[in-house]
Amino acid sequence: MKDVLTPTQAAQKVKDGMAVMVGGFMAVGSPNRVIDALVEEKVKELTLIVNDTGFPDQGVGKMVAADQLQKVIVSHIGTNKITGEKMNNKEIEVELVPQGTLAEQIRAGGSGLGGVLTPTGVGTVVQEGKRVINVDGQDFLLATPLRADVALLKAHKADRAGNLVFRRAARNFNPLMATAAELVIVEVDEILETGSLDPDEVVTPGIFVDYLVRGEVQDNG
Amino acid sequence: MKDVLTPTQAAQKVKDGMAVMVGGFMAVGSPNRVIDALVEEKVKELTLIVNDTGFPDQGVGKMVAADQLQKVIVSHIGTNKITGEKMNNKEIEVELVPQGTLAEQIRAGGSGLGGVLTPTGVGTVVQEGKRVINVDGQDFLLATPLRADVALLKAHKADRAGNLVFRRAARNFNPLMATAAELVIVEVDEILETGSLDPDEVVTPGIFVDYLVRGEVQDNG
Amino acid sequence: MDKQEKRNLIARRVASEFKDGDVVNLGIGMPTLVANFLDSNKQVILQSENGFLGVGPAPEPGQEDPDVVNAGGQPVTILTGGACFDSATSFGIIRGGHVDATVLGTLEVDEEGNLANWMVPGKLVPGMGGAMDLVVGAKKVIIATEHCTKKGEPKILKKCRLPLTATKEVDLIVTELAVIEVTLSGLLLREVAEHSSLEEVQEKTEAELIIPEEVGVLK
Amino acid sequence: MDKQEKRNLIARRVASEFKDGDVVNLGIGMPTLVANFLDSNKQVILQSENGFLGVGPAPEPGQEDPDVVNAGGQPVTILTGGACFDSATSFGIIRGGHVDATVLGTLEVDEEGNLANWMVPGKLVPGMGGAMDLVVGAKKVIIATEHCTKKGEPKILKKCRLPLTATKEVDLIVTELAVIEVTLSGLLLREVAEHSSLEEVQEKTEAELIIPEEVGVLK
Repeated sequence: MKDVLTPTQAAQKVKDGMAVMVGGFMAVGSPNRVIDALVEEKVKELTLIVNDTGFPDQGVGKMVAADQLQKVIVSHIGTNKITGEKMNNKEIEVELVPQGTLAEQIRAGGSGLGGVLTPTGVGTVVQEGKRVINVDGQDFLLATPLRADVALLKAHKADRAGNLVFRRAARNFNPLMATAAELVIVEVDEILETGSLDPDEVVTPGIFVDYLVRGEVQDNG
Repeated sequence: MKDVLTPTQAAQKVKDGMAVMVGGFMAVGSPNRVIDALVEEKVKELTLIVNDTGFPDQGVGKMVAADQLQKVIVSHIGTNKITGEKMNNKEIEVELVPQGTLAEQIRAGGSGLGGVLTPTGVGTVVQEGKRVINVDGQDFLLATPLRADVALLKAHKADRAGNLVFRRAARNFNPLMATAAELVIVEVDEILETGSLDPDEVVTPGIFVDYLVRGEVQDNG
Repeated sequence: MDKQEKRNLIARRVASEFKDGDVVNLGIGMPTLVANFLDSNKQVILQSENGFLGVGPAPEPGQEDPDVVNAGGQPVTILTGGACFDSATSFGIIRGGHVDATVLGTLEVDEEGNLANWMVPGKLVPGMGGAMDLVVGAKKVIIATEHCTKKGEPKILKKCRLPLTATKEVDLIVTELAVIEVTLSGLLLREVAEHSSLEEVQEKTEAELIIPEEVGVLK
Repeated sequence: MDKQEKRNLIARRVASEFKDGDVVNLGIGMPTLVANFLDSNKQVILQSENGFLGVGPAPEPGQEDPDVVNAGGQPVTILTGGACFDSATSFGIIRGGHVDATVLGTLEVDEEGNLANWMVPGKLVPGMGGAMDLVVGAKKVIIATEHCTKKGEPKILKKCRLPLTATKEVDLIVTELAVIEVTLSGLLLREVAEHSSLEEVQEKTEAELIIPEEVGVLK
């Protein structure tokens, strides 16, 4: 039985200076209510690990605009001009990572691997500062594990045991991040009784989840 | 629309000397009809990549007994004494790999990684012949990718587009192996019309699958 | 030929490259247009790197599903037989060579098959998103681009000057003027648009083109 | 004390180590017995490395599901709230530190916390299966074993002689005679069985035991 938090209670688990993973791809599959609460709580100096910085008024973009971030580890910032401006003004440090490498780094962090070797980025600026490891004549970059203090995720449904299922393209980084943070908080559209999900349909087992938050669909009344 | 083969037609795709991955864990989730046909076809000198060698009369154990294997890459042979005997008689080369490493090697082979770094086996005989890579003060073994010419798998249901779902503990290595072989043949309990599976419930997308074979459940009449 | 006609010409020609059963990833922008020209007699399966296979056309207005968007964030549909997955699986599909072709726009491409399409230092730094993985992982990399920049300068260079997306990965370049194959000996001119000429194509291309005996017509 | 009583004693004591909410993987053989002694007031979630969480008791005869077996191949059930996954995910859970405790039998264990339980060269080479990953990945490694071999020789050694499963990973050793904690300074005797004595335990243990002021009673 996982405890259900309000968005504010969830946001209060995030402390200044923490490393935070947030699910979502261009704000699809982002925990929007928790993000709104985080902005209200004015938590700051966060290191954000996220696919992209969304839009100035959507998803984690709101946290960029509210000056809550010290650093972003991210594959794309092109849809949020504010990120680029703050990067140029040295208000935010931006570490750009190829999307597939970012996914593997998070998966490695969650699954106890010391890293993975990827061909992506060889011969580009991405290679700078990375270890190059040659396997059978081919060069690969060593992508090291990423972990966070908190993961803030979005799922479609959860049961009371914390088992999660996702919907369409809203799955993206959410199941990966669920494995790679000390504390995992999941905003969900619907909370079901345990036993409502068949074990075969569960995407993220409940053991990865610490708290649930009700999303907009259930809680707009 | 994937073609549906008979077990014999499927077995005939496997040629002497090929590297073959076979799904299953102690014969649960093994493609039993295809294995029976392979034994009948007397295909030989195969390199088998599999979690375990099953039992003498179940799963890939039948291939061991029928002298079809030159080499086995495997995590466990304890339930099939014949494998151990043939290993001691130098009739089969046995490469023992920790189960989690085997899973990652197959996943790496299927996902274009040059390898993964695992802490498993450091300081044991598994380390012999492996590259040790130190990351942030900790030693890891480099596990390199595994691929095969053919993967022979078992799923619960497939649609005509080849999308697969698995059942309970019969999932095991099957989804991983589906990504890591040139030719992927899947024995299934049930073949459904395309559209019968929700995109969110598909475990292995149809693009990984080349052929389907009807399993025992449907075809025992 | 106005801008839209150019783009349609390019997209139509790119679409003709695919075989029945191909898995294709279309980049953001002009490459997305390619979907409009797919041969209905061939089954081409589109992959969207944000996490699904079986990308279908845009939904009717009012039918948009907020969870079903392509990698550019535009509402799309998922065709019957599609499948959804997480980002690690998505890039496993891409990096693992399970995508037969990717179509991308570019800022620069050169005679070695290098391309640069993800940043202009000091100006534009959107990030590479999935582009670096797609270019390294897809079996065939097709560049769909206008032949020159807005200022009329060549985009097809002897050597890329901008930071690279990947080295030696481009296979084919399709523009409104020509179809050019990247070979080990250099850029091989395959087709010239019927409204253009060998001379115009070479003039607007910085790299020297190899001209075979037979050059097809791009139309 | 017959063999079954010894095994039950060990299993009961191991079961008392778990906290509410713990995720536990029980090895094949005696460790599987631990499931019979779990405190019903605590929720302990059992993981089976062949691919699921929520291992339940053996089914009624005739109710076996061929697809629901534990890692030893025995028919079990999946409890409400369970979840199934592939082998990479299963070992991601294990290697990633998401298993709070694993319970394994052993051939040898030593004062540095090394263990050897997967092969006897020239005799028994079953393979390591999931054991090496479990021992490296689980937060707590509990060895559940009879104190001596069938021949009456110590299994708890100064230094393992058989090929290792992993180095310095064992946290706790539970036998029918004693509970021993592996510390940086050596093996710390925590409990002695009420039917045994300090002297018997030390005599049957090759490694020297550290005896604290208070030693508990194993019963």
